[in-house]
Amino acid sequence: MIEALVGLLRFAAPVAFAATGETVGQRAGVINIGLEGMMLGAAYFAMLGSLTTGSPAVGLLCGVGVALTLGAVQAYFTLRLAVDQIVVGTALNLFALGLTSTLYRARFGGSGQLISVPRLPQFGPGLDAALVALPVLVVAAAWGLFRTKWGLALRGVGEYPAAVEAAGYGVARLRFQATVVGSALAGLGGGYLALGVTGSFAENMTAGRGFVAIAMVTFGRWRPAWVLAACLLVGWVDSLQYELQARGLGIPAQILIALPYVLALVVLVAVGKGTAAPAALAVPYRRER
Amino acid sequence: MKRALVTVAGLLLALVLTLAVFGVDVRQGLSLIAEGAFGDKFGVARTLVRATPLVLCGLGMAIAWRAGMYNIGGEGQYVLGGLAGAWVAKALVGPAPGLANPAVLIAAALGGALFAGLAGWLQVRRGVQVVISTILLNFTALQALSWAVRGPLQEPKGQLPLTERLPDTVMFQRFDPQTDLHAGVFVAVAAVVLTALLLWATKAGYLLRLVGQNPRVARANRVDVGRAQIGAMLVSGGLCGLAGGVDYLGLIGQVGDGFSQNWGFLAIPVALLGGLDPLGVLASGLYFGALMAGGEGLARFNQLGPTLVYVIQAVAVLGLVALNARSRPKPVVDDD
Amino acid sequence: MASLSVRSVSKRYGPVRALTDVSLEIRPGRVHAIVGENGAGKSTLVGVLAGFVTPDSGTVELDGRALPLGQPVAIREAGVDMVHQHFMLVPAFTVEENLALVRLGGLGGRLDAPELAREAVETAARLGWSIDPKAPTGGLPVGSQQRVEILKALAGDKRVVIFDEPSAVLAPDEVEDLLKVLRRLADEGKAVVLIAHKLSEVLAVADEVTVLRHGRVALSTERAQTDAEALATAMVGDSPGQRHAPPASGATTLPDRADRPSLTVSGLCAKGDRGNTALDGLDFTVRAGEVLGVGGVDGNGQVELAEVLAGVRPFTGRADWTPGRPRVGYIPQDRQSDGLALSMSVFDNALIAGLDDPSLTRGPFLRLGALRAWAQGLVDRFQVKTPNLAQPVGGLSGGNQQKVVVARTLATRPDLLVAVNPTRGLDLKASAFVHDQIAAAAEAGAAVVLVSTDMDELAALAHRTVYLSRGRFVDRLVGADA
Amino acid sequence: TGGGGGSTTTSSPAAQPADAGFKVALLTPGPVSDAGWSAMAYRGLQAIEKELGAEVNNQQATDAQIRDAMRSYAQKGYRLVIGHGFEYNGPGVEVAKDFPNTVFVSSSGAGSSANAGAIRFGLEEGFYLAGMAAALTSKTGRLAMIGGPDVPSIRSTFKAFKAGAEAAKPGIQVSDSFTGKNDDIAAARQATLAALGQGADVVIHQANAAAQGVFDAAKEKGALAFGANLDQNDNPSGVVLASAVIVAEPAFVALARSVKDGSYKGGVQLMAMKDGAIDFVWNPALASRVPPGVAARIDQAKADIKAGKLAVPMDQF
Ligand SMILES: Nc1ncnc2c1ncn2[C@@H]1O[C@H](COP(=O)(O)OP(=O)(O)OP(=O)(O)O)[C@@H](O)[C@H]1O
Ligand SMILES: Nc1ncnc2c1ncn2[C@@H]1O[C@H](COP(=O)(O)OP(=O)(O)OP(=O)(O)O)[C@@H](O)[C@H]1O
Ligand SMILES: [Mg+2]
Ligand SMILES: [Mg+2]
Repeated sequence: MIEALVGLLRFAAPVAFAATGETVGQRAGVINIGLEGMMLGAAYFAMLGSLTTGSPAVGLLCGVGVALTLGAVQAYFTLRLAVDQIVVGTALNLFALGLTSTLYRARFGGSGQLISVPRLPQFGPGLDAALVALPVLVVAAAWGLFRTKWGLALRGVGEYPAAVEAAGYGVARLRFQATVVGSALAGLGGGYLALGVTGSFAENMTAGRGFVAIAMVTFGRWRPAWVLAACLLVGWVDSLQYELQARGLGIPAQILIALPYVLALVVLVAVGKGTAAPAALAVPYRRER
Repeated sequence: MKRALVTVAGLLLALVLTLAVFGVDVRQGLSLIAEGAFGDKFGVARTLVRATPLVLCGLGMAIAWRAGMYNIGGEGQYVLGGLAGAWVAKALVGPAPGLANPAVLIAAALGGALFAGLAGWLQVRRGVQVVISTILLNFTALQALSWAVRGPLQEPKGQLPLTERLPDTVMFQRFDPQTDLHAGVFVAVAAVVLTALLLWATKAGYLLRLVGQNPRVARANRVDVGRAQIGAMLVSGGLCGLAGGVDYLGLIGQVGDGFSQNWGFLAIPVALLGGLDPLGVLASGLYFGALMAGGEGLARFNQLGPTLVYVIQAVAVLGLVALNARSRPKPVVDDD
Repeated sequence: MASLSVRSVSKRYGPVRALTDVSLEIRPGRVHAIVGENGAGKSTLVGVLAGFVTPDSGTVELDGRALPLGQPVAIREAGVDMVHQHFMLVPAFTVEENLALVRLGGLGGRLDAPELAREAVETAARLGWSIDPKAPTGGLPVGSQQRVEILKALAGDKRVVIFDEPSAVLAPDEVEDLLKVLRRLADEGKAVVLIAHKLSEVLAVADEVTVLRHGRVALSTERAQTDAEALATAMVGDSPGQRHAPPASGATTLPDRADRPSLTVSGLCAKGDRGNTALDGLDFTVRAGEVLGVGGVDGNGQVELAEVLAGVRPFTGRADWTPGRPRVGYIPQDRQSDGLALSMSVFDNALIAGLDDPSLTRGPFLRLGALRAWAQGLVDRFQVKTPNLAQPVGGLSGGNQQKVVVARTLATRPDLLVAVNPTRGLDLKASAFVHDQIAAAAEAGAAVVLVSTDMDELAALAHRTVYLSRGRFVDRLVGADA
Repeated sequence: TGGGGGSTTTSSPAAQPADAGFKVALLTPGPVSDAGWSAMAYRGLQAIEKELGAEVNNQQATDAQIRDAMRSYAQKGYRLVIGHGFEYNGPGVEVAKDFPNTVFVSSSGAGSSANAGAIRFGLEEGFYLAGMAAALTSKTGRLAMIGGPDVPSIRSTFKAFKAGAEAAKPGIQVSDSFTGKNDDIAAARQATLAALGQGADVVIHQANAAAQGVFDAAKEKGALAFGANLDQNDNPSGVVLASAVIVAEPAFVALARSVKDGSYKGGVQLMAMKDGAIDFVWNPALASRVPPGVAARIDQAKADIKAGKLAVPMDQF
């Protein structure tokens, strides 16, 4: 039972990490459509790091580092140049997909071998350090957003950046910090996919998890704990559909595979209009001179 | 004029830089890309054929984004267009083959339109942001396609996960049997003209732009903002669906799992690069089409995976938005 | 000793000289008013003082020490703060959170909003304001929001407090209260800078007055040594023809002609944006040619009433135009958010009024040539100062932006004209222009509903005035001495 | 080339339609880095290069790209274009009409002409043996099959696996699950865990690049697994009991040779165990996990298949 729960947690963890970071980002008005690319880039370099050093911990750090680098690019474009966030995110996704696939093919393409690298060491009922860190990070995100001065300013930036600027805190700096948190957690999510869940890599292995993470933030109404719950729910439905497939109920696999996405959509429709969305989400901030 | 020159120079620079960074002999790389894109009739045809869905979907994105609707569901809408087209074709090819071609196009546009309209409706009436719903709808559409080509739309022998191939008589005319270039490119050109007219010379297009720039002004002038937004999504999805229908009728006459080659996603950078303007979309669609075609040439005769093309595209988009950072139109997001 | 010395400050925006060689002294314990026409450079000047605008040249000294120009935070810490014309409040935050935001003193550490806001809440009590610290700010009436904004500016020990057009959004009794607060702050030894368009307010509270014209100081004087006439002259210059006679005060009552078309409203109810009851059973009639003034303290249903009449807000009850259906023109209260798409061109912003004109459209199509000629006609007729029709409207000054709204609204020759604070933030000349246009529209046969918090405006234009309080009509404005 | 693995596959763009050298191209549905279906074909292509001195080239091409890629290669003087999958058959036959000097061969498919045809790899035979071995090894009497995309070639091998299991142990339960994707390792892992959670203790996959997820899940649950397409016995998970393998090299080389010497005739050619194109390879390291007598039974069945005495079911597609 406990192991099943841990298994579910592990399966949902990559999305949950990324969604937690995205929650912080969106609270600051930053929507990171490039999450998928950050996760994928992190997954590749985490795998590479673990492979070359033999240390999954170092691998995970490599993953986070790469995601942070992509986050810096994102920040430069969205904050310095005030380019639309969705534009930059779309380009980053393309970039990461092209980069990782090209590098992977160059390095491993001809081998015909599946990649298998050291995974994060497990203890107890299949736990590992990152998995234990997940709830801690979720609590930290909630605490940081709602119980610290930084969080107040950050949320202000997501609602009405001019007010925070007038209060004396740089909008760009706060959004940059949110981008850093968001991309570090995206990196953790991608890295964990490679080193916590699979111990392996394949081209495009994130398979849309970054996009799902973005949807989960809305699903969880921009509150870290609820977002985590949303990730677990959708993860549970996703693993449930494999149970149903294995039971051989005769339902076409495609319909079952679509189940978690349809569920998320239905829930969003049911929750309906809410004022929870940060008012300045995805709105570039240009300081008046 | 000056901006056009800077743009062209920037695009070239993005290409050269990416090739150099990945250790490709730049001269050879460029000549491979140029040859793949324009070297001979095959290259030209390849470029135009790739540009066709990019332009159509790109126009769709431009319409939606102009109205402030961040439609990123072009992929799903393209797929649904193909599916709807295949469904109509299945019904019509036997009894009324003469009608099949236009009927497929209409069905494809309707399929895409309804799918995007759903996302628009969800935002307007239920407050679910289009950005989010179209992400989820993309996944759903791909699975729907996957199911349909194994179920109701599968070829009659029931062996392959594909629809039955359309007879040549139903498909678009091809200009040269050796190339894929088909009459569907005219659909794309017509769509450019019509969307330009829509945006700049009709009441509906004006309202759509106004709603995208400041929905509150529109509301204060008794414009039904929700209707304009849903309308924009319908047109947007219709264009993406139409792209699916055109590819279906023009290229392989079959729909299968891999029906969309990411056209719906690539259309976003196309639209942005084109400044959300139909003529700009035409130009950027041709550029991307050439890049895809040239990239295939590069991938085929150089050691690089076709995936490098994605890097080039991303660098080009980032480079260009950086150049345009100051003059780009900024949609105002509705805040209630 | 001078508290704040402005020395030869200049600022250009491209070809526009917003400020040219401006010097003045702002002294502690005194209210220093800055007046001038739209575009005269007032906002730019105080922007420089508060650090939001970096001047091209010149210095500002606070007690002999140079202010770090262009650095709002450092300037605030030095003791200069500003109440913005457009509120700098996060609507989704509670009052307490908004107050805490400016008192964080750095971003490290735990947030204790009630503690951080305590001083401000005490200040509020001292000023006799009752404000619920836990209320969401966005839900408060405008006057209360401004109080929050003022409380923000008073955080810590401020030496200089700047108010940019604070009265524009307030009802008369609120203005009165505000002026008392300004006086009180000055009496506490602060230097108070006030930008206002209403000379009556300026003369009521200021100790010193500086007039800006075309970015230069046209006059700087003690209050005692000037009057409205002199200030108005300094603002617009001496050139004949530029001065406007104040609008004929107290429009004549209209004979009640039953045969004229009229709007008859009965049992009108409507909900506000937050689902509150905004209008609670209104009955009235407006006839063609009549200007019905609607007064009252902001937030008592005026905007909702205007929106219902303009056809953009659902309602229950009856509102009938006889005979037939009226052509409605609507001048919304906030031109920047509801009136104009700032990044679109003057042409595009005018266009919305031309859509229903059969001579300017052909079926679903626009007749672009005809429309351009028509829009140019509007720009000429209403004297909108714009380089061309393609100019983004956000680049015009506030007065010219409002002219675009008024022009396109009146261009449709509406049967029913609904206007909300149509001269807010406009200078005398522009205000008079807008008033003339509204009066002319009524004369030409429009029924006008004029919602305004400005008693003078109502007195000047309205044939009769009704007052709203909590969504119902009351006899006269509570607490107003109009 | 998409393989990018080294300098082995470079070719100059200076295309001479004339027979400057013998040139062979490979089109794959996935990246040749997939450690499965496409990787296996890539090995075959490399063998052609090595043994025939051919100039080789490959590209990932799907759906709308297929015809264009085929024509491009033909135009550049390529004599043989192999499309690795059933979906290349129709386009190959069609394009072949315009390029009589080039041969278009697909892996699977039914259409053919003088210069177009198909090689049908009978991987079902390997899967059949795997099914037998799995059934005889299983302690719980439940087996699982994990597929990536739900395509006929994969379904057909799954049917053969099930048939082999039934033959060895009638009434055995075999489940199948599809993740819909070739690249989602985590999904393959979760699908495997779900199947194993319902009692299965032996699993076979058709998950290509995502197969590591299947093996890891098996390892985690103490189950055994079978490799597919390539010999995956040495997978570090240490759970691969045996692999059902396609040996593309001889088949591809033979094909290329027949094209080179002009003897290619078209038609659909079955390449199966008896041709040495399919094999079932035990993992010696796990020999102890195989119950006694099983190896012998499998050897017997293998011999029967080669001798044509045992017909393994194969779908036509
Ligand atoms: N950010 C800017 N960029 C360019 N020009 C500007 C900018 N801000 C102000 N201006 C111009 O500078 C001049 C002074 O503007 P300012 O806002 O200071 O006037 P103002 O006195 O506050 O007018 P109003 O009474 O309308 O508020 C105007 O001509 C205005 O158009
Ligand atoms: N020429 C210009 N170019 C760019 N921005 C400008 C220009 N002129 C004014 N602005 C900006 O446009 C806005 C409105 O200008 P302005 O200060 O004249 O309006 P306002 O009268 O103060 O507004 P309100 O309607 O609230 O009274 C300001 O933010 C100003 O900085
Ligand atoms: Mg101003
Ligand atoms: Mg003003």
